[in-house]
Amino acid sequence: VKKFLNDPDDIVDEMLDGAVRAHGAYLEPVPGTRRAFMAREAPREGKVGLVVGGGSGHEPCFLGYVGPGMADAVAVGNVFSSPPPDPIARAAQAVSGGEGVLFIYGNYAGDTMNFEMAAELVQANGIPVRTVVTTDDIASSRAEDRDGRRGVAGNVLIFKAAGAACDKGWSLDACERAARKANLQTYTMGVALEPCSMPQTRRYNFSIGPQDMEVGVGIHGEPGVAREPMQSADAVVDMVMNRIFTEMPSQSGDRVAVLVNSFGSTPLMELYVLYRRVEQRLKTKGLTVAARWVGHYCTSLDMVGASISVMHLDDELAELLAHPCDTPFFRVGK
Amino acid sequence: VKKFLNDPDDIVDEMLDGAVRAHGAYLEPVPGTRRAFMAREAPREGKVGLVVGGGSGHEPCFLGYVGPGMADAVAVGNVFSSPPPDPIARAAQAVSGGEGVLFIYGNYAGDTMNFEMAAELVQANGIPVRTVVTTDDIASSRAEDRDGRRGVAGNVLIFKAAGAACDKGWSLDACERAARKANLQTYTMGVALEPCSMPQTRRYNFSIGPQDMEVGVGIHGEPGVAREPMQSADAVVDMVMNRIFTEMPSQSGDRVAVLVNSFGSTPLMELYVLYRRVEQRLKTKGLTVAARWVGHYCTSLDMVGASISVMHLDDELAELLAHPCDTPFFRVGK
Amino acid sequence: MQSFSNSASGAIVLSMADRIVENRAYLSEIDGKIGDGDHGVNMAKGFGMAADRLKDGNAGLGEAMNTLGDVLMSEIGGSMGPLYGMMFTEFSEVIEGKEQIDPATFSAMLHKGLAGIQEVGSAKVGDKTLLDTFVPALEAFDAATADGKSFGEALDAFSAAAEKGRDSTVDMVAKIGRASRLGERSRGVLDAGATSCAIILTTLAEGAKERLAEPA
Amino acid sequence: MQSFSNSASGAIVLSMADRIVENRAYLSEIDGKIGDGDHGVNMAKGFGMAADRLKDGNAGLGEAMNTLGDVLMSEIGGSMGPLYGMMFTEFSEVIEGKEQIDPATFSAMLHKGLAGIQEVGSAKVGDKTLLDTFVPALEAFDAATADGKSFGEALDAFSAAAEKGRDSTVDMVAKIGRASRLGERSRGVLDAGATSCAIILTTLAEGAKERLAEPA
Ligand SMILES: Nc1ncnc2c1ncn2[C@@H]1O[C@H](COP(=O)(O)OP(=O)(O)O)[C@@H](O)[C@H]1O
Ligand SMILES: Nc1ncnc2c1ncn2[C@@H]1O[C@H](COP(=O)(O)OP(=O)(O)O)[C@@H](O)[C@H]1O
Ligand SMILES: [Mg+2]
Ligand SMILES: [Mg+2]
Ligand SMILES: [Mg+2]
Ligand SMILES: [Mg+2]
Repeated sequence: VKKFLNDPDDIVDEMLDGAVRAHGAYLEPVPGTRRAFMAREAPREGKVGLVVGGGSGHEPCFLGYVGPGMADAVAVGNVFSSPPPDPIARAAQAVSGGEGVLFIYGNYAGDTMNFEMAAELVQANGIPVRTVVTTDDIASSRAEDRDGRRGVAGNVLIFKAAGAACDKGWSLDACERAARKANLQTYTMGVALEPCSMPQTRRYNFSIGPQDMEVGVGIHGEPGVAREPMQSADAVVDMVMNRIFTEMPSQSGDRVAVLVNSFGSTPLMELYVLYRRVEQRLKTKGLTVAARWVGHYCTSLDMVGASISVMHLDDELAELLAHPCDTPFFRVGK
Repeated sequence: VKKFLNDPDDIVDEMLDGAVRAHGAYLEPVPGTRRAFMAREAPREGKVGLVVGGGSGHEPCFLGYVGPGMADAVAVGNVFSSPPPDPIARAAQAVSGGEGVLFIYGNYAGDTMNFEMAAELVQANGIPVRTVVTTDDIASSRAEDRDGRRGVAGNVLIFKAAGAACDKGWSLDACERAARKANLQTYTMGVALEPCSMPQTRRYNFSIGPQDMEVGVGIHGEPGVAREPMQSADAVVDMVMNRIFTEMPSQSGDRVAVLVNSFGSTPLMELYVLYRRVEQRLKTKGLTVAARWVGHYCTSLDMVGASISVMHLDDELAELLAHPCDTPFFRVGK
Repeated sequence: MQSFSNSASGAIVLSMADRIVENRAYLSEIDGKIGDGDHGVNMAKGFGMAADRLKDGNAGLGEAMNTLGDVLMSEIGGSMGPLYGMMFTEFSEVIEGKEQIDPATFSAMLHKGLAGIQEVGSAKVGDKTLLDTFVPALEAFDAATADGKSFGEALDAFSAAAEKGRDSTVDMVAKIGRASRLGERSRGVLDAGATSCAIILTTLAEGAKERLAEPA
Repeated sequence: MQSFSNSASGAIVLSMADRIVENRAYLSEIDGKIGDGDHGVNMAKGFGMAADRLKDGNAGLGEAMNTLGDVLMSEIGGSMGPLYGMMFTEFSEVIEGKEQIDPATFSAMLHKGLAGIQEVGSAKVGDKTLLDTFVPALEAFDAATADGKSFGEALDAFSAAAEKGRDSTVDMVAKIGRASRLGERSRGVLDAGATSCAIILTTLAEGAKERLAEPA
């Protein structure tokens, strides 16, 4: 698999160098580390600081969501690997505005260990830290084991809601509560048509047959929960939406936000075809799409595939999603 | 090649249906056709209307650039095929604000024929039309044959500049002049690592050897002007930038705008690696990057590859690029 | 001199559509080598739509060509919409109102179609386009009739020249259109438009030949 | 009872790094089957960086393990940074200050390391993780010494159990970490962490064995 690469061992550093040059209007390095970046406006006195992060390879996640109204800082790991505690802790310290810091990251063994260690370091310095671990991937385990599920593209909507809560000056308690609710009310499922290839190996991790797709994939190029014969776009959406409807306790008249996300190599053209059917299915259920995003939001390197996320809105979440924000890859309002 | 598809013959209609649902806040169908869309704010009395368009398969080009400060309407063709005259003409009529209409599209036989016919229809109704055909692809023919070159990703920067001129209420003459200058001062070159596959055939048009790349490719999945052995990211950027520097009569202290664009399947991670080197090379020349965009802006279905566009700015172009605009995939300022 | 009936020949356009639709994948494959791979898909879409509109009706050749020209021009876009759209519209204008089509009418139709194509595009013979099929075919037809050949023989010459013209594009370097950006790399493959044009013209000739009759 | 010198054994960590770097592609390949394919790359990065820092110095084993633990913990992230970082940090704490490492110290080191790993993660034997290598190896070592086996024999038992433990993961269904989401589909392949852990432990045992000597 061919890629635009120099020394593969430098990929993350070079990417970050390029990203900071490209998005310098939004973010700057956190002092003392090359693996954390903070919003130019952070810290803001009296505001809870929002720190997100995870491995790289998911661009524009997580770096692209730093800016007013969304994340205050991001810690970036190697490809598909959580950042170590140090950049996370430095990021938290850098964006603390006196009201504590909220960590949000996906539910993976590595992220949990590193963010927990970082939280201890930060709390030892007298800064209160709360953590919300995202678990929106409904394919990744049974509903009774919600806490064991992965955090995937729904992350972006959860960051948005939490970022708005922080931006409104809510207390650490209130911000944590809002983020936790946003997570619990977000349902994602992904389908891959082809696997991804890591920059260092430039080979596919595994292969999917020419007539097959992987259902219930995460955002790290791993196989999904099942391999199934390839189906039409509408049939794929129906399968995902049926699954989401089983999990989401909605009523006609309720509002939702939708994210149709490319894993990297699925083009916008196909995402629109998927979105069309998603909206049809939601409308048939009497649900209103109050906000929607279609594009490359949380990728898995060059994986071919897409995920659909639905956030079930109440008044509070609707208001949080509509709150203005301005980051390199996510903007709302003026 | 697997894709999220229903009946491949419906791909463009289904995509447009999804896109209009997704971006309904920005655009709506032009009455009387399913293949043209106009900004919700258009027409604006006393403002030149900007109509852009071309084949589909380049998403978010062209549809994603409709909105205040950029295009007033877009006409959309089949995959890699210019729209016919009718939707173009209807779009122009719908967004005419009494000051005439400016057409901007890439220099291809099909687009030229269809847009020219549309211009005749529109002018027959008493609406003055001016046309600027983009020719930013420096690989596509010799410098003496600038008019014979293709219009590629630089389109986006040219639309931006022209959209700003229209938004400022400039005359049709002035808007045309600004667009023409923007085109002449924009230099693009693309490199493909893998070809694209059409939705209807789901096969690659041609193949690029495992150790090779195609240099000087356009945005329609055609082979480039030369096949060369694969090189490092920095070497690829150097090759492109050297070629741009030969064409662009710049001096130390000059300002440029940069667009690093994915052809579809090249992820943001790699684009940042490319951008890093682009900026290094520009800085070494004493050039200042006044504005930059890195991402999926003008794609070629699922092609693996990227293009680099540099617009050489004078005060006027710098001001036009900095002018606010708000479209689904391009926003500036507040 | 032989001729064929306009009103009884609308089905020739349906045959053309069949042949184009059959060759959809092939035409796109050729276009993909040095172009953008859409030729077969777009042609099949346009000809298929026209055939759908004509299927249940009872259109003559002129009317059917007019419908086809309209559909191509208004629905297809790309290069082929205007070029073939104009060609068929011009064809239909010449034969409209004529009940019988004789060699002179046939030739006039071809000339008017060529003028239409050249008005929209501006290619010349040798540029590696559909003109490299069309122009030699037209010239062969005129030469045959000037030589006193029958309408049927002239149609055979027409078809043979179209196919030869199509094949001549293999060795050409494209001078216009998308493939022209490839320079020398465009040599060695058929031109997609020249290939579809040969399909159109030979189907037209075949249909005409089958319907030839001495004037009553 | 035999023992080996702490101060003269820093190079064992360099050997570990060599073995991990050699197996970079292999470890990533295994991880790619049911995980995310980064294991070899990250391990090689961490062990390679530690080796660079140690190369020209003259660190003993305790010091070298401390450096390795620090590098893993502060630079690597992922699951391995904290887990192996903690393991080596705990190893080094036990042997630091001890000039000779005898079987009792070696065993104490392993137990402290295990406690560290389990403090950070919360896996158990049978979850298809590196613990399925580590725990049987530790148990085999303790059993051998309890049986009155020599240090060298106990190290052999330790290595053999590590490899057997590693292989035992093939038939397991993952209960923790990334692969656990695959359920039954995670059966049939080696666990990546169990594989790297076997490399680390057998290299440690080999290095220790080479340096064994009767007390002077
Ligand atoms: N100006 C022209 N005159 C005649 N034929 C042309 C001209 N430009 C292009 N062509 C023909 O169009 C064909 C390509 O058609 P098609 O693939 O449908 O359109 P596009 O090039 O817009 O994708 C070429 O093979 C060539 O024969
Ligand atoms: N809680 C845990 N305790 C022990 N080992 C674990 C635990 N979680 C994961 N592992 C080990 O980590 C290995 C994966 O490491 P690596 O691929 O580097 O990290 P990641 O899973 O974050 O990508 C697994 O093969 C498993 O052996
Ligand atoms: Mg990982
Ligand atoms: Mg085309
Ligand atoms: Mg074509
Ligand atoms: Mg891994």
